[in-house]
Amino acid sequence: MQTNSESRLREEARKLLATGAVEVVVGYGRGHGGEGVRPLFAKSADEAGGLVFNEACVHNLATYLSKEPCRQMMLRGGRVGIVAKGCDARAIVVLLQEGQISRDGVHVIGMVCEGVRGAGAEDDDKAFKCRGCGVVTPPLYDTLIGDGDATGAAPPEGDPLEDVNEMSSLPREERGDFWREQLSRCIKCYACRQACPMCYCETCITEKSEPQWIDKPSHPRGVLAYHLIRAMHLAGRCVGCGECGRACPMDIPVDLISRYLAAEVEGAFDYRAGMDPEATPVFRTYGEDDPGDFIG
Amino acid sequence: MARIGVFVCHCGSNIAATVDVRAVAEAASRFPGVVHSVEYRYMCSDPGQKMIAETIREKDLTGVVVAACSPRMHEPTFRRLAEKTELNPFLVEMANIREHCSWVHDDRGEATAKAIETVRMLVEKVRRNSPLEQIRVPVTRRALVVGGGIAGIQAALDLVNAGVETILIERSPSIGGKMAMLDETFPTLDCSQCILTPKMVELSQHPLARLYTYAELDGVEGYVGNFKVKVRQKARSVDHDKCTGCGLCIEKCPSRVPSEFERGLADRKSIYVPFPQAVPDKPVLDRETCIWFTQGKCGACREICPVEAIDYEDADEISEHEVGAIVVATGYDIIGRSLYGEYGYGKLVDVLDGLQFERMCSASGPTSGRIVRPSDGEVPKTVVFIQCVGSRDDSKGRPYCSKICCMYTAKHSMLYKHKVEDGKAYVFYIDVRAGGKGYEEFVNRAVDEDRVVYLRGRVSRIYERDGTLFVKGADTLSGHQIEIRADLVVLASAVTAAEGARELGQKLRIISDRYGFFTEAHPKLRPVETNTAGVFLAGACQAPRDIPDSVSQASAAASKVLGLLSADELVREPLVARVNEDLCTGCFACEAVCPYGAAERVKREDPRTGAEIEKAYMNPGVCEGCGACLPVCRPGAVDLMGFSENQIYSEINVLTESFKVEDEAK
Amino acid sequence: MRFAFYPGCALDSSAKEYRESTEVVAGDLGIDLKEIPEWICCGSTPAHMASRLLSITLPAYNLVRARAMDVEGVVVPCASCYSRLKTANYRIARDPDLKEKVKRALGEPYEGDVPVYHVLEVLDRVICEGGLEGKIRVPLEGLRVASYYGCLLVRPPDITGFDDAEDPQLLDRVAGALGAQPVEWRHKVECCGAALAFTQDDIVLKLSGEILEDAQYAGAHVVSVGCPLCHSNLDLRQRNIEKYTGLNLGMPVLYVTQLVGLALGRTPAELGLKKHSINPLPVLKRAGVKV
Amino acid sequence: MADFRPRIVAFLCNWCSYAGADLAGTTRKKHRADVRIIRVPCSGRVAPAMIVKAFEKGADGVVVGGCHPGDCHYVSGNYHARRRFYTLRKLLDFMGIEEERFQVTWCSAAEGDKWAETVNRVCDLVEGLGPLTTFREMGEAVSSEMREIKKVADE
Repeated sequence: MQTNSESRLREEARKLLATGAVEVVVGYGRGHGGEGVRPLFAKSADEAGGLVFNEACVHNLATYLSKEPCRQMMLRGGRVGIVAKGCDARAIVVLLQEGQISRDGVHVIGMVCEGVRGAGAEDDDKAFKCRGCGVVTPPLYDTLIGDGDATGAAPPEGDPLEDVNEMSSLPREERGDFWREQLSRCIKCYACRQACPMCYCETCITEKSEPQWIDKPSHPRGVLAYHLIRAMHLAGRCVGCGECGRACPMDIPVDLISRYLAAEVEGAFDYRAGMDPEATPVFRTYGEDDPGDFIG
Repeated sequence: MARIGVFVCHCGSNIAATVDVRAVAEAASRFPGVVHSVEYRYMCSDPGQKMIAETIREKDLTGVVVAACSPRMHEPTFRRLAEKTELNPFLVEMANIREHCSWVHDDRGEATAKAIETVRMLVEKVRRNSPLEQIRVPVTRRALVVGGGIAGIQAALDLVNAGVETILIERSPSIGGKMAMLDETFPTLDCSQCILTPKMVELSQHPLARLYTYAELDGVEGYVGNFKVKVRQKARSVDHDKCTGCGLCIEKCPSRVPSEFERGLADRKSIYVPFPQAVPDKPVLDRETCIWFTQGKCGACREICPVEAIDYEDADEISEHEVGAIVVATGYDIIGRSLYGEYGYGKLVDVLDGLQFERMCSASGPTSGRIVRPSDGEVPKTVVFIQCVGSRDDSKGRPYCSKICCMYTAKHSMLYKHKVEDGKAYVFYIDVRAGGKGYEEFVNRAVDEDRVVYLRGRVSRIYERDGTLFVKGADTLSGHQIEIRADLVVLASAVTAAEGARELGQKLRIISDRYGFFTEAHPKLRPVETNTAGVFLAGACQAPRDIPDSVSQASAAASKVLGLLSADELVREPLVARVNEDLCTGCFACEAVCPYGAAERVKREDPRTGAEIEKAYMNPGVCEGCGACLPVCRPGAVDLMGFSENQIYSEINVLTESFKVEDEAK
Repeated sequence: MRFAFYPGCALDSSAKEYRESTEVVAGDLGIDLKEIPEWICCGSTPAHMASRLLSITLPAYNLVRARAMDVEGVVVPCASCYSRLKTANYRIARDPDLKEKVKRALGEPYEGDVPVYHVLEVLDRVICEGGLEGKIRVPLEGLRVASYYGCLLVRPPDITGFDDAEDPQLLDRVAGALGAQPVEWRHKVECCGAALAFTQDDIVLKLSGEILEDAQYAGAHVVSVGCPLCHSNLDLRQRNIEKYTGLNLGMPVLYVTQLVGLALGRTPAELGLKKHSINPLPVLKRAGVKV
Repeated sequence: MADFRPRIVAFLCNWCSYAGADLAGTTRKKHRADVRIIRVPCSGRVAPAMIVKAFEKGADGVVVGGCHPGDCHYVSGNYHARRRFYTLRKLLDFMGIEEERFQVTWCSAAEGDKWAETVNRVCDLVEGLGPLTTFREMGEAVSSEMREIKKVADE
């Protein structure tokens, strides 16, 4: 099925670029030596021919929207086309909510997606985030591409929170040990931050030295603080695309933390990030009957 | 280079008894940046203060920590002292070693250790204090009063008489409000009109007063001292500059509609002046009912008008004004009779509400003061007054007491007895609440002198037969069911928030309670202020109020305004949020969480593209310094003066450093 | 429409005709009524004087039985039963402790969630859904009806939620739909004295007297009711009322189901009209109703 | 752990809790001396980073005190804070850090007793939990792989 939507995607991209409706289409192209896929910035109708869409398209391209050069392009009044799966589109919604992009600055080519392959291209099983995915059809798009009746498509079986729940079910000590071991590998390369579409601050709090809430030196000190504060900064904003985990060169499952917190936030405040551009982000408001039993 | 002075207070024995003050001073002397550290019996005493002042000068200190009582106690004292010595007051901090230390601990060792750490924290903090200047906001010396009832009139009069130009807007065609409808007022029974109209006239003729009647508040921008308000002058279709108020148009107008002012007991014309003493005494044309506007013909008023003042093309006009303060005095309404089926759903013509009865008693009213039955014009020989209709009634009405009904019902029953000597008056009540000067006596007069029969109980049903009203109720004191055959029934309907109050509140960014009454900043200590600086409350828009309360509250609000406008500049504590635009991402989480609307959007040029982008700006005139915007600002672009990131960080840091020292000791 | 039917004691004794007419009419209008097997007394007035728990458990017992019948809800002809059943639901749904107690008393849990309807509510629904169309053989044209609701149907409003507590319209609507002419009167929801008939009948005679008198004053031919107790107070005791008040009434009191039955062309016999102490037939004839 | 004395940092809002702590003093409500108080304008000013930092720097427990719901001097600061704190506690727990170490209390200016009790309660509670070592361990922690990497680097 992918092939069919792939051709329709190219066609759509060509049209958009040919008519000048957009200056660039951010999508997926064939990877080096035909291996897998990599982000492709198609600036012309011909380049649009190189666009692909298949099970390897795990990247969340929304990351590029709030960063250079797309940001500049949009500020100059240009329009950016972007290929977005459900999860990617959720990220775009958050960017809209937070005023990082303007609605008419983007043309979202929404892809009906039945799941993509997880990190490590050789295994064939779907990424965790795809299991029981709630957004087979993107919550936001200008063009929707998907075979036949979108609603017919179904996400892979399974519980997206399986790994999270596994972790939560462990005794607290074991969780502590797990993270101690995992985070001890962290080299503060901040790849997780760079990969995250929600981390668009030009100067991140981690760069701040007056005061220095997060110790910067390449030393394990400050690692836990970094990951805690990162998680809090993503709470109620993380769309669970898992890019942070995928980006980690030390294979630390950082996405586990933000996906866990996203689930907790949804449970407590009935808010799921990136579903509705009109919704008030969960930490910009409050409920008088929010849970408060923990307060003495 | 920091030059900090530490002054440790004994507070007599209050501190010294539990804390080794000498040890504290001694330890403090070794803290980085500390150039002077002493202890003394009473730092707040004159000699104490003199000592501090001299030290500041001699050692020219860049910061002071007074280790003594709670800053909530003496911070102002020592900051004032600093000011006198040309040390910026915000370079003074207090270490609370009394309330938080000596008074709550027994162990001298522990208390001393804690005192030392506390001082250490404050020293670190003060090292990062920056001199702050009081924020001076220019003040527009002009006030706006919303609502032209007695509260609004009184507030406006106090203001103009104090020399403050005041704009008053009233949505009906005349000022006067509910009080203008009243006949006589409790507890003195003096004529409402007689005491009100002089005030109306005085205001309308005052050179500093600008009246906008038949007008509404369209929008409010800005902040305390600097509001920009839009006033919508609804189209009157009558040019008041030309109009002489001769009234010919009113005579000629063929269209009659029930008069709001007479509460439906009489008609008015479509072009009308609501009541004889109206201010201004010039008509407006009600387009809802005017034949010209509804059927496109007639035009009688335009033909008859000798000065061509009638203008069917007249349109709403919006004028903008700058004001420094706003007084809200939008008054109240009363609950609809249609709510009470047992009292005939408002279909029984001889069942009146309190205001209708007032109009009936009024010499200038529809019956020229004769009390008659609307159904047949007969003089009622038996009148039943029912209190708490909709008040203290959770199920259908309001749970609160409407406060004024007990008194005006007593008044009504009296007025009736005075006009109909042989008449019988019954009052059904739950309690009689007559708190107020001369109030209890007033009610007693009704009972003792005017022989009004008070029955404790509710009325379960009123039905009409052959022109007689059958009033069935319980007398809970005698425990009997009673049925009274009455000619007229008067309901003391609950006082409710004025229609549209909530919407107005949103425009003004002030809070309404669940019933639509405006919420004061503090129920006891700030009763006429709101949570929005520069906006004040007067009268029944805040809660049910009688005339004396409304008037005194109006004067209170006016004096608050005068205080605010007394200086050309408004001085505010500089402990406010500031934005580092280089870090701001323009996500405006701050805007969402700021309870004061201090976070504004300012246009900036994007350095790379030259495109226009938005950054956050915290308006120091509005910011109250709560710091809610800091935690939601991920890049830390916002900071809070006086409780800055650096200051708090350093407090945490130094505190926990001392933990490490302990660790190493182990 | 499938309902469980809870007749209540009165319909097996003093108000047989109410039961008969209800069943006949239900049949004609395709309302499927299944009597609750082994139903017991709802407790009526005495139970809640004796024990709160009892007064809730008795109705709950019946409602639990109804629950097992896969029906829309329970239909009750008697206003008093209606009030008790509704009250049970209301209290159980709001009071966990009580729910627990009732559970222990019944030996099974009950959530207070079986819907309870008065016959009138069902009739009104059928009529609103056009269930009468083409079924009216004898339009009650010319018949002026005073619709009497009494207390228990409408009060307390929070519990019964029956129409408008102060000025209910259901009965009037039904009467209107039958071609009859509802009269405007003032005693729709006044109390008839109810069970005081057995202890302080002077109260009943006074209160019921006022009701009948007002109906007469309003020009009604008949009073229609939806409660056996009201019926016996207004009909059975009417002679005493006349003695006590010196009024001359002769005001027939019909169950709403009887009125519907007449319109559907049922005979007085089928509807038990003869059981009334004030014979309605002459009045009906006078009003021009062909019976 | 006999000689373990918990070190606890408290952030108290100026209007309610700080004044409440003052009242505890004025009314001489004795309580444990293991808490160090940092004054903030409002519980809504307290950012997760502040709490995390306190832990990282060696605090065994953190208390935030704010006005009761509806009483916030700044209208809604404590409500916003409550959402954040709820989330932060969940996070701490997930990361294997006892969320009990982070306590929140609504304490009004009239509740001197409550503040004294809170101090004792939290101190006992944290004492029971023992010192918070996670951050310091993390500080020194060097994983097996890192050791490998170091070795290679050294050679």
